[in-house]
Amino acid sequence: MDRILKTRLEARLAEHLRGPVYQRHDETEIRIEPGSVPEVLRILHDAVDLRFEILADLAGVDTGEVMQVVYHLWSPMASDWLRIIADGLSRDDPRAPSATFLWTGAEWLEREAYDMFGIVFEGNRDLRRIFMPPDYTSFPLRKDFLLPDDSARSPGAGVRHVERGYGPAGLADDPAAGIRRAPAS
Amino acid sequence: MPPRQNASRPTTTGTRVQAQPQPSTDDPRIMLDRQIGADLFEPIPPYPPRTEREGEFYTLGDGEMFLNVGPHHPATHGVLRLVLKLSGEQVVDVDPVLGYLHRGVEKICENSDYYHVIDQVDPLEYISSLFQEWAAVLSFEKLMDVEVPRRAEYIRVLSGELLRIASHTLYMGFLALDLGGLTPILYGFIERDEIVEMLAALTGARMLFNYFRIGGVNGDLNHEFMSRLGDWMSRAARQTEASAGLLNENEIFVRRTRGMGVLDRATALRFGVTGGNLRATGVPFDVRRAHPYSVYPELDFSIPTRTEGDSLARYLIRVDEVRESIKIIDQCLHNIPDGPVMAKLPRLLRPRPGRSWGACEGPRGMMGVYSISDGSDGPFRFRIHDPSFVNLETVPALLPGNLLADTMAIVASLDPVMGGIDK
Amino acid sequence: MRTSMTSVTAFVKSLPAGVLVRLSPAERLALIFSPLAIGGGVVTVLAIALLGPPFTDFLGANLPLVRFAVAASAILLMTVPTAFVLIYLELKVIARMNLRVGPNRIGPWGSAMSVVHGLKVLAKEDFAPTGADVTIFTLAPVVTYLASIMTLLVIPFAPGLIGQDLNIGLLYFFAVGGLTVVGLLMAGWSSFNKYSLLGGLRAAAQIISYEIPLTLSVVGVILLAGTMSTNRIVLAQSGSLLDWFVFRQPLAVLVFFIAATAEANRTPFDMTEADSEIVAGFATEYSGMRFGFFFFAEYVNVFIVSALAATLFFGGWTAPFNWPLAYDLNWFNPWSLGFFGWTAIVLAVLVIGTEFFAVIVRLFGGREWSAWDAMGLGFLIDLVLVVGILGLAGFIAFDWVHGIFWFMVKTYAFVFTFVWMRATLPRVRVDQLMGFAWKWLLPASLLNLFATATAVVLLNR
Amino acid sequence: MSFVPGLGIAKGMALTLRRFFAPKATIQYPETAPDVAVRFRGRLQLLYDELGNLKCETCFQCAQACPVECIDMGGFDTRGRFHVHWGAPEMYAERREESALRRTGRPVPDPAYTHFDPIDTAAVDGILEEYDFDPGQLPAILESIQRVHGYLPVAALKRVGQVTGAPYAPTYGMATYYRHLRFEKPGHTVAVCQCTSCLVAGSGRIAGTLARELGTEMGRGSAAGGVALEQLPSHVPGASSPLVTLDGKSQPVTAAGAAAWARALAGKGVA
Repeated sequence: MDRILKTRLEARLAEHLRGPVYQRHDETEIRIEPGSVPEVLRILHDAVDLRFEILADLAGVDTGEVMQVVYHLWSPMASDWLRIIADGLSRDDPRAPSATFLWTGAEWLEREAYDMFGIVFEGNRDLRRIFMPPDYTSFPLRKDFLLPDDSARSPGAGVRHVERGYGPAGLADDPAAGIRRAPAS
Repeated sequence: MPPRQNASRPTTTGTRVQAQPQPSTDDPRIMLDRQIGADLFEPIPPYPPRTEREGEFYTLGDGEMFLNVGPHHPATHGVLRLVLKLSGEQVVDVDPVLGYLHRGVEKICENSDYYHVIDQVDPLEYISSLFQEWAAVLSFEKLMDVEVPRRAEYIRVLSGELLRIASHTLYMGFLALDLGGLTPILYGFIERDEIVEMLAALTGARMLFNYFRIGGVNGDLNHEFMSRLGDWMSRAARQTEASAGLLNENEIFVRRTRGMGVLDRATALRFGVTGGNLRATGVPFDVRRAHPYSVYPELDFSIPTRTEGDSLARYLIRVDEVRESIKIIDQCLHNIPDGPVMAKLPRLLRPRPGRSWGACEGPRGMMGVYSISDGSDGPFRFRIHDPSFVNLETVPALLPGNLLADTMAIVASLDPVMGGIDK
Repeated sequence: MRTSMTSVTAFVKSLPAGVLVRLSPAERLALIFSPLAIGGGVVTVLAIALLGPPFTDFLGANLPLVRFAVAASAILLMTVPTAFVLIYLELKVIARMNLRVGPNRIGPWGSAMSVVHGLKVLAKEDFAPTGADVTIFTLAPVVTYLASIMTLLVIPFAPGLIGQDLNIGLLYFFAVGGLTVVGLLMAGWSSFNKYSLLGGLRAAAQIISYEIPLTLSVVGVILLAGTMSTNRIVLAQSGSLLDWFVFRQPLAVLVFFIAATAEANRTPFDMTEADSEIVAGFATEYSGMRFGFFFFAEYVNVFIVSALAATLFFGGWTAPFNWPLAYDLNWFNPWSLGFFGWTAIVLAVLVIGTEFFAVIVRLFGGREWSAWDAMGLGFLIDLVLVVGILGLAGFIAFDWVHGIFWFMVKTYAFVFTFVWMRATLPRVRVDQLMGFAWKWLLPASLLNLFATATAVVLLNR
Repeated sequence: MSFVPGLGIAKGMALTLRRFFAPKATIQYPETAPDVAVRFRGRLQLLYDELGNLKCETCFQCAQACPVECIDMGGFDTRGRFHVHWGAPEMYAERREESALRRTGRPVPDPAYTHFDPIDTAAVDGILEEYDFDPGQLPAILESIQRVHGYLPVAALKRVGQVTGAPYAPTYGMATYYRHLRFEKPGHTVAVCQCTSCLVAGSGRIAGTLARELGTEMGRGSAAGGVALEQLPSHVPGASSPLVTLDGKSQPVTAAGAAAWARALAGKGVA
């Protein structure tokens, strides 16, 4: 546990902390409001005595009541991993500011969090699904996700569309039946 | 999402084809059929752009064309799909499309108990699965305050470094293969096969080891493993040097990798790149030294760095790391203490509610696991951070301006493993 | 075919019942096919008797044409086994360099592997993709294949063993060889696939660029030999080892070899089918025998450029030193022995030799050899020995036998080098490839040409 | 990269040429057996002992530990009691789906129970309530259930697993471990002595007759509530031959009267 880091964090981020700085093993944890994420990250990244320059991870979390965005940072100045929990995103409309202004690499991590939890990162220029197909309708890592219900809602369920799209030659185009002949070459 | 009308063939240059409204239908499957038929010969998605960036990418400029590379291209690593926008043979822009191997491992882990998580994470980084286990185990041990016996820690380091060498030799081979060399990949596989057989004698499996346990490892060192290791150690250094000699000085190889896909230090840090790709830019970030775990503080080894940040530097970093790993294995064999290899643990693990982050240095960079416990016998949230995912993210920044011929070489020099990327 | 099968069936039906059942399978076959064979023989004899004289008259009147037709057919037929040998060589050599064993299941040491490959290619489905230009798509492999094997016409295999000794042989070689690129371009364009298109364009750019240094490097040889006929170029090098043009044109050999590698699309210049970049280049959409044509053309190309290198710079079919044992066999007239004499010799050599070696095998092999096994082995040893002695005698006595021998040794040394390079080297990039051709090879070949011309003028005149 | 152009290429060519003559790494599989490590566990197989009997005890430990839940088991356990089944549907129903459902707070469907005799779970629930749903107290819970029902119904075990979260396999394993816990309603056991003197007195014929009449086999476990036919491990000292016992008490059965006795046993309604 890095006591010096704790005092530095308390000194620098006093007005943003939503609780005491929590330390366990080699991890230091702070909780902040989602709104203050950009400011906190910028301070952590730029301050000469903090210099958290590597974004180790960005993860979404669904606790069942609220959504969180969890950042893990590493700094050569501290012997601890720093965990920042942006707590209290509403489950109905989770929105958080993007971290891409500081770490370009957060773009895909945020896309993943959006894909899995539906958290909308404001400021991410390319926030689309990354793993699931684009016509997928639900967010699989949420706690209210149930596989049979949600995957059945996908338009692709149970249809081998390529075969269906190109029926046997001689069939007229029939949009109602979804049958189309191969395009003329 | 209005479906698009059939686009004309072949490539439409100029602006995007305007979406024509079609008679709506209630059956979403029929809608999808239409959309898929629209651009069968073009990798343009059959729906309006979801983001600004997507719209910008899928609009062709003058004299440009799309080339769909993957997911079953002979040189893509796994099922990576790259949509390239080409001008002649020059890459203008690239859009990696992921998810062809997505299995939802995080969700499966959240529905498993702590013992099962370890073998669920194995197939993620299938080339170096011990490290993914290691990250998970590190995180769980912090969650449960488990003290790991020192002998177990040494065995973990020993097997981990062996697997790192295996992974790196394979990397060299694949890089050469993507540059058109047939032979290094086979030398790499021969090398790897020896190590993998050795690990099979220790762990019982050749690829998905399922060897690390919370609080130790599954099974002590045995004679078969030790004798194989001894055989291999006596010629390891010479053999790896010889195989690397096929490429290191080869003019064609050097000319094709030097100055290719240059990643500078600031960009690498902004992307969050880790592992050899970051060290090739001059940042000496290696979790084994930057945030020591296990018995690495007791071992004497150095972190090789280079400053060029190009494909050649990334390759040479791996060559140096193989040497360092052989050094570490040698020290492990000399220093390994006697004792148990498993901590005493209850059959049913129910840690107190809490959170923990465990990270270790895999062959491709930092493997991280963030786990949350709610007091039950399985993790409430299990987050896997894979280094290949972030490393692959730099591809859209590295490729533009290079030729199609270098696309796969640069991607191969980043060493992505799709099993880990797609989770 | 149908009628013959019907007549066979009728014949079988006319046999008394129960005859077929009592016979062994071989006897049944003989019974069924012997009438056919007899009938066919009668028809053939009659045809020869009636049509023979006018036909031979016609042949005798057009001897050069006949010679050309025979040579062309022989060359056409020769390409397939050549490609098989080369494919086998490549599989085996690369495997051994990769620390593998390579094909070893089909035939002795896996030598029938490439034949099986050929059969597989024949058996595969052959289709054209949607959107392809089917006519050109079908024509492209034929163009490529023919263009590459037509160049074999001017390769001198041995004294007198040349398809057609054109006095513009080299010009013909490069002109026809350059047509290959047309086939590749046709294939790339007609496949309706971007990878194919890229491959075809790369092929065009690469082959046209490397044609120039390739041709220029050869001009030095033409100056030295004073002729473009390949046969006379070889004759100009006959004599001792030092008469080979490789010692007078070392730079040209280097330029020729590199350019020939690119011309044959071999590693490290196999841009056109770079599998890690453009899948299989122009051949991406091809399958079955159409792909087989490309495949064969590639390997025949390797053989051809190797043969040309051996011809132009390494003395062709001439031996590296004067053959000391050559002597004349003219005193021996094989017809003087007569029919019975030959029969006696053949029987004596085969039977006595077989028995002799069988006895040796039984004596030294121990008890595990049964009499029949020993006989079989003895026969094999005897056969090898006889063939070896006859070959050696031919080698000593007939110049075309040792001409072919030396020619093949030299050619396959080059083939081995090509395979060896493929096993070792990575591929160069497109722009590096073109840059190398224009910035290094072209100046080098021009320099060589200039130096040769100067030397010829200064020393000879 | 050296200063001499082409030197690196030449070195590489020399290396491949050396390897051309080097010994090969290929293992020719059917001719040369692969060197498989002793610990290698890449092969799933059932082991047989030296007498040819299957060593598998149907303990479910492998099925439970299988991460991808691909092991599907069925058979008689070593005490020959009843057909048990552990397969993917039960696995999903019990552990994956339900745990996911439980966390979402939705009602849990339980198709896994349909092929077991349902019981009134109120008593089981009461017992579990008493023990605070603690899987650590399983032995006591199982004893209490047996006290109420007289045996351990499978549905009760399933219920225990469902409510406490203890997996079915360890619960079942624990219940099979303790000899006093049983899975069948207590029935009747007929034992026939097969010692030399009894065989001389006709116990072999008695055993055959009883097996035929009772519709069972020697040594085969009974269905719940039926009559089991067993072999006495040793002759009871002082008892007369042939010795046949019903629930431990010796019976006056002779070779001639065995069929009648068996019919009488069945007729008495002990079944």
